Amino acid sequence: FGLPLRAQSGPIRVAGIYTVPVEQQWVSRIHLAALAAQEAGEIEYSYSENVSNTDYPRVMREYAEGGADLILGEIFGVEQEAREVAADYPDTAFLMGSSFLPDGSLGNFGVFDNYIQDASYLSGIVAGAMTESGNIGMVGGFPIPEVNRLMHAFMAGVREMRPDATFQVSFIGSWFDPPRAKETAIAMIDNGADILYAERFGVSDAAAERGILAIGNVIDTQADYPDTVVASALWHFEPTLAAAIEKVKAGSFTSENYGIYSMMQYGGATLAPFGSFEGRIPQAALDLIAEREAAIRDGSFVVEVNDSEPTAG
Amino acid sequence: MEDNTTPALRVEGISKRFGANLANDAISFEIAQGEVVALLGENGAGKTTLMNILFGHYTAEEGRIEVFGVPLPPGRPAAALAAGLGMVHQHFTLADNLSVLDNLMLGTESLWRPVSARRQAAARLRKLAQDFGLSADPDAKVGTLSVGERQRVEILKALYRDARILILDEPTAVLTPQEAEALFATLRRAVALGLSVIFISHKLHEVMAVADRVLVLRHGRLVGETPIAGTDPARLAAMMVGAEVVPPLVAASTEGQVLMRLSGVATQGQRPDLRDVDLDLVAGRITGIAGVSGNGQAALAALIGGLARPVAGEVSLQDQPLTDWSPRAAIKAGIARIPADRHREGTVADFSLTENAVLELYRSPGFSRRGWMNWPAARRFARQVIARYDIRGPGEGAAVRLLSGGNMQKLILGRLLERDPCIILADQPVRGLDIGAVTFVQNRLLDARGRGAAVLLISEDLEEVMALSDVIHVICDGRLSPAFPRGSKTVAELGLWMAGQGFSHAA
Amino acid sequence: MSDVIAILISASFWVALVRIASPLIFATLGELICERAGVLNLGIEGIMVAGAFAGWIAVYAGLGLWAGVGVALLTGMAFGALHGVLTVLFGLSQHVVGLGITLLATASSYYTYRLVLPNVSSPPRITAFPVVPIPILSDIPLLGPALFAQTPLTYLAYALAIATALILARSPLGLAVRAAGENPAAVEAQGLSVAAIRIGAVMVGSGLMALGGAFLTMSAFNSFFFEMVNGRGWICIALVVFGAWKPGKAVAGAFLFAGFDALQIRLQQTGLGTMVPYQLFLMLPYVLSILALVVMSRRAEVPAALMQPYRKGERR
Amino acid sequence: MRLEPVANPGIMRRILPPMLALVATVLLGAALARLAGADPLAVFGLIVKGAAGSRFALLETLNRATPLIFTGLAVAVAFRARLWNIGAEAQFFAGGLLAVLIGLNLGPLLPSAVLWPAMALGAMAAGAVLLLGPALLKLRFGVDEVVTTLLLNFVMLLFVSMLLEGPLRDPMGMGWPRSPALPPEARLPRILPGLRLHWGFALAVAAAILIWIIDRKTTLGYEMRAVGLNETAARHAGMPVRRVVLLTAVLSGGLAALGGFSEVAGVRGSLTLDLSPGFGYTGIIVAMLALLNPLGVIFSALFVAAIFVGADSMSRAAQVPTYIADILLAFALLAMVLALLTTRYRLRRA
Ligand SMILES: Nc1ncnc2c1ncn2[C@@H]1O[C@H](COP(=O)(O)OP(=O)(O)OP(=O)(O)O)[C@@H](O)[C@H]1O
Ligand SMILES: Nc1ncnc2c1ncn2[C@@H]1O[C@H](COP(=O)(O)OP(=O)(O)OP(=O)(O)O)[C@@H](O)[C@H]1O
Ligand SMILES: [Mg+2]
Ligand SMILES: [Mg+2]
Repeated sequence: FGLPLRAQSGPIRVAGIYTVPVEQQWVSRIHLAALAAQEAGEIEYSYSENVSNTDYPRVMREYAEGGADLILGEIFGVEQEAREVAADYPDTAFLMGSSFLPDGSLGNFGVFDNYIQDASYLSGIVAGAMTESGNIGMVGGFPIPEVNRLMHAFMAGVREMRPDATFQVSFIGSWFDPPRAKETAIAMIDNGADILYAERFGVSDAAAERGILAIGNVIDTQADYPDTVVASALWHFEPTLAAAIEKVKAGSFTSENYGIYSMMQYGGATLAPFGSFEGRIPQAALDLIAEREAAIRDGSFVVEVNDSEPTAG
Repeated sequence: MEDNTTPALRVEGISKRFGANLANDAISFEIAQGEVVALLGENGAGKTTLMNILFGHYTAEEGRIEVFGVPLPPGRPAAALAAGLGMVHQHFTLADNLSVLDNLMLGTESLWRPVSARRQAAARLRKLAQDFGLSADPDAKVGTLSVGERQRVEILKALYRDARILILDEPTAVLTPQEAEALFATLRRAVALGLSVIFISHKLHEVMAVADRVLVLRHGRLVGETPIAGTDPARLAAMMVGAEVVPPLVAASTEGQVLMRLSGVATQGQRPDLRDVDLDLVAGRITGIAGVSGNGQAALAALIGGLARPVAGEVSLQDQPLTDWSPRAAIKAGIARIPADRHREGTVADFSLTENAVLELYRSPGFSRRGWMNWPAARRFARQVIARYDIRGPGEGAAVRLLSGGNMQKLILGRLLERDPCIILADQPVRGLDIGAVTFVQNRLLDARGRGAAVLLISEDLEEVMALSDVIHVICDGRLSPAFPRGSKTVAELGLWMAGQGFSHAA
Repeated sequence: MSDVIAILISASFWVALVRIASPLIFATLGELICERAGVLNLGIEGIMVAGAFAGWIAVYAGLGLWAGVGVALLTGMAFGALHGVLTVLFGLSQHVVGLGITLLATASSYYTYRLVLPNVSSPPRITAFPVVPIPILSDIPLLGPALFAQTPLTYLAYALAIATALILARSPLGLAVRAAGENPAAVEAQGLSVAAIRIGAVMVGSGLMALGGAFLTMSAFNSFFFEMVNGRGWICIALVVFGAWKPGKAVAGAFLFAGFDALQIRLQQTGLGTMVPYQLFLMLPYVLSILALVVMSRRAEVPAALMQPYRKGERR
Repeated sequence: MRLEPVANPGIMRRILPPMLALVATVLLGAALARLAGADPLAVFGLIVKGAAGSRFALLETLNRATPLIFTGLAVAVAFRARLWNIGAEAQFFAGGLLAVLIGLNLGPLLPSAVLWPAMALGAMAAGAVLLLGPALLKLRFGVDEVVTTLLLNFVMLLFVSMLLEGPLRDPMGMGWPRSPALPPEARLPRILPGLRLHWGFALAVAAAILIWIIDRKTTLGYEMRAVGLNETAARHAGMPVRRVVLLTAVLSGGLAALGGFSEVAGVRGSLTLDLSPGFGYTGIIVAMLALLNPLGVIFSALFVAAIFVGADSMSRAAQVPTYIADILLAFALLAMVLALLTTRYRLRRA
């Protein structure tokens, strides 16, 4: 049941609270969507970045006390406390990145997640078609579900084209250590990888330096690496945010899982345009992608969600 | 511009204040070229402060200094060095981990030279060593040298920089008589070469032996000045203290039972170790240990203080063989120590007088119970020690680092005597102390003997040992001579023993 | 085991080793110079961040690469000057000042970054130093490409390592620095200014730390990210001790550490890597450093006056 | 120039320099805010408001100070005995880890009154063990503890990470590296319902008082200070130096670990890798700011927390990049240690 939030017109006040700087791939999608909404006059947006989880609940309270209508963020490390804060401020809508499902008793607290495994799967098909050695390197920050499930979907896509593909997997134990990510990627290239799954900054640089290919994740970096990044699984936060804004304005914000807006059906995930690689991807792969994308959109094909830590092999 | 009538050094109206303490009060004097001047004064009279001002470590509030007629800019050791001042500090200013040559060359070359001219420097060092009779291995690490050798390096440092005025702040405090004699020989050569010397010492016979003239400081003021000819140690002592100094009077005392007995004891870990040592500490007796430093005194003190255990032989306390031996056990057994190095081993500089007063006693019932300190009792105790032992300083709550060496020693003495120990281990008890303090400490040791304590007096000053001890052992290379009763041996005879002769199976 | 051998005989492993070691060499030398003068510089982590940022932003703003290196150096020296004044002149706790400077340097880099680049989704990239193989030398098998097919900054690191070792061991300046770390009273008694020597050493050392940071943004990578220094500064403090305060040994330590790092990155791909949690690999360099310390500690000679403030005119 | 100790600093000398340090911090804040295009005049008010302007702000400040009191005490105890413990961060995590392990395994079996002490003691034991290692290496082999404790921070973090991604991972946690949530009986209750301040704060204050009493009133405290200031003299005086160093390690490591317990059981409810945003390192600053005085630690922790919380909140209100909070905190710390020096020393010619 939703609490009776007041309907309102004009821009609503939105606050973003991020535990990492807004450059981080994942958060940047939220941040950019919010900036765009502000540009469009829909919201007034302010944000705090690099907030440690120790301080997270305090910052939530501060924004809530300060009269924010909608608070965006990510509560992966502070699930319970965040919910307690939300309970204390029933007039504020909270939309939080979370691995958990919404709590029915907290009407002002919705969750989302980047369910872009569909796009990752499609990008895997591209990788499977482009690899020659069948040896693919994947460099991740930490093996968390948000990373794992995309890696698994990607691997499934690769195997569609190359059932014999082998994968190298490394976690560098940091979200922000591009030199280390690059070093790890180089080691994978030396170990035979000819296409890299670029979960972290730094991986595409290694690929570019060694003249091999990379598949992007969450954001589109092809403009920066025109000869390297073939395809990317993009996350679009805009549908999620639009839905939330609309509901807040209408006073009908409820506790629900906004994660679905990240799925392909809702336009929350896409395969990035091939751009500079247009025409260099085998037709068989393009055909399979078209077929599977249609099937995903009409619900007849579901990419498996596997949150366990991927291993090499 | 300079001729032989220009004084080498002219000091005019130097005053220096530390907080409320006027350490130097309008001091003026002159020193001629080729003159040796001794600076005397009680502990804390302001001698070191004055020298530190000369050398630019401190800046005086008032006054001016001229070296060979040229005003010396204040507060800059570099300027003092350039003007020809060389200083041998009371506490050596050597870097232990660097070689002798490194210590010597430090600061003598332009810092922007790419490579040090070490070969030339080594040659120069050899020449100096010849000229002044000071040998030193340029590549030896200073930390491995004996105190006497370090002293030589300090002097070489000054000579290396062509010092024309040599300041020696208590250079002999840590030297053996032999080493001190060698130092004086060097000084004579230096003076013959035209150098002037300022010499600080508490040992009046040394002053008589080397100085031409004496300046006396008391409470920061220059209170007297006299040529050496026509004075004597007693007069100098009186000038320093401001009253007649009576040397300790050794009354007869009655000896009691053997309190501690070492038979055939050997140790391991110190160098040199004790070998086959027999020693009796008897109630009411002062047992003196004479010997050149570094011959096993440290091992003996460590053994008796509980820091080392015997590896052979037997130690018994009042006829009970030792079982568990540690500093704690030694303290419990009624052994009290005056350690050789009061700064390192005897006190905690940043602790208050109160905290230092109970350093060895804090576990005894009066000062703590079941782990709880009784600070009021400790404070009372500290005040009592301060009063009885005439410790001059800012009070029981102040840090011990603010005390002069003599007062620090009185605190150590007071805290151990107040607990009525049965055995007193006095290791170099008067090192660095002024004549008044020396007399005071020696008198207290005699008092303790009179009360029936056994005193073990370790000293490199043979005169002191002979004056105070009822029996004397000579220590040499870790072995102990038989006990010689008071007066049974002459200085010369003891000297032979100290050189190693007479020991039964000499190595 | 055969996996390990296969890695050890691959040229790319050795190339990576030197690349990973380069920033560590800069910063380790920097810390070593500070400590030889008697000052523990815990500002290292932050100064590396500041160097990484300043060099990179300067190049991004249009300066040349080497000018960027100069900017990084000056930035490091500025923080070094602050550290020196507070710890040497005023004798404040080296722990507090160091940690404070780490916080200050890091936060002000981030703050400036955000002011300059308020709305970017990924940090702009610069053209970093390219690999410049040294003719002939780089043709030596295995070691050639590792040592001599690197970017110019790595060569600078070699040069600085040699220079530091020579200056410390042979020159009057090096002697003064060493003496300041052994016994400042000895330095003052020889007419030198302890404060000037120590502050100078901290400034130069901090400058080198900043170069270590700049290596990350201008050579190992080509843009600046928050937290990208990622504890490397703390490692360098350990490396100085590991190297027993000797430049040669410390650099060897940096290579060793980088070797473990390059090895663990590669081991993660082997059969071993799938069985063992990756954290164990990441722990490897730290644990081995501690073990190495235990083995060699007895011989290490700590500068005797390390962490001891020296105030002129104070009674000792 | 030289610094001369002031024997009896007057009231002005005691108060003025710290005030100036605060004023300088605010001025810097204003200047930085100006750079970011915000209103510099509002800065002071916003900092005060954010740190203590409401009951909520005040409690948040107390809340953030709590772990800092623990780590600050840990460092103060160790540094007093010249045991350079830079590893409070690791000990903090070790405490959090043990508290969670005990809370999860015994939580369903024991009443809170038994469970809390069990968790706290377990945590302290873990922290103690973690510092005993370096202390023993120092005593036995002379290994520099600055480095060993520093390196152990990394090892511990990786170890916790390994557990959180392995055996300790919450089966209900959707795969996140996080321990299962503590059962309610293992949680420290709030001091007042509805507020984030929990009994950990009271525990921290009690710990500070206890340490102060140990330091000033017991033989152990006396021995610890003596060993720290002059180990040789302490040995000569018959103090059990080895035991004192090891006890110091136990106490120090235990205190930092108690902070981990308090944070896990009082605030977070489960163990994650981001349990501490550097509390262990900040503890060093807190301790030194307090001149290693255990009671002073309470105030310096509050000071550090207030500056951070206030400046952080100001950054939001004034729309200035968040990082200003750390700049102001760092600056305030440096200015404050300098100010504290000038309360005790005056500058004079050498
Ligand atoms: N740096 C200082 N700060 C404060 N007080 C000092 C300082 N140096 C010396 N004093 C004080 O000045 C007085 C003179 O000390 P000084 O060291 O000059 O005595 P001294 O004559 O050399 O004594 P001693 O014979 O024990 O060496 C003493 O009271 C001492 O405590
Ligand atoms: N209860 C006590 N009784 C006696 N002396 C004490 C007591 N407590 C502490 N002391 C010591 O007496 C001196 C004066 O105590 P005071 O309380 O002023 O110490 P402080 O300067 O605040 O301590 P610190 O420098 O250790 O923080 C100090 O050296 C202190 O260690
Ligand atoms: Mg003197
Ligand atoms: Mg005090």
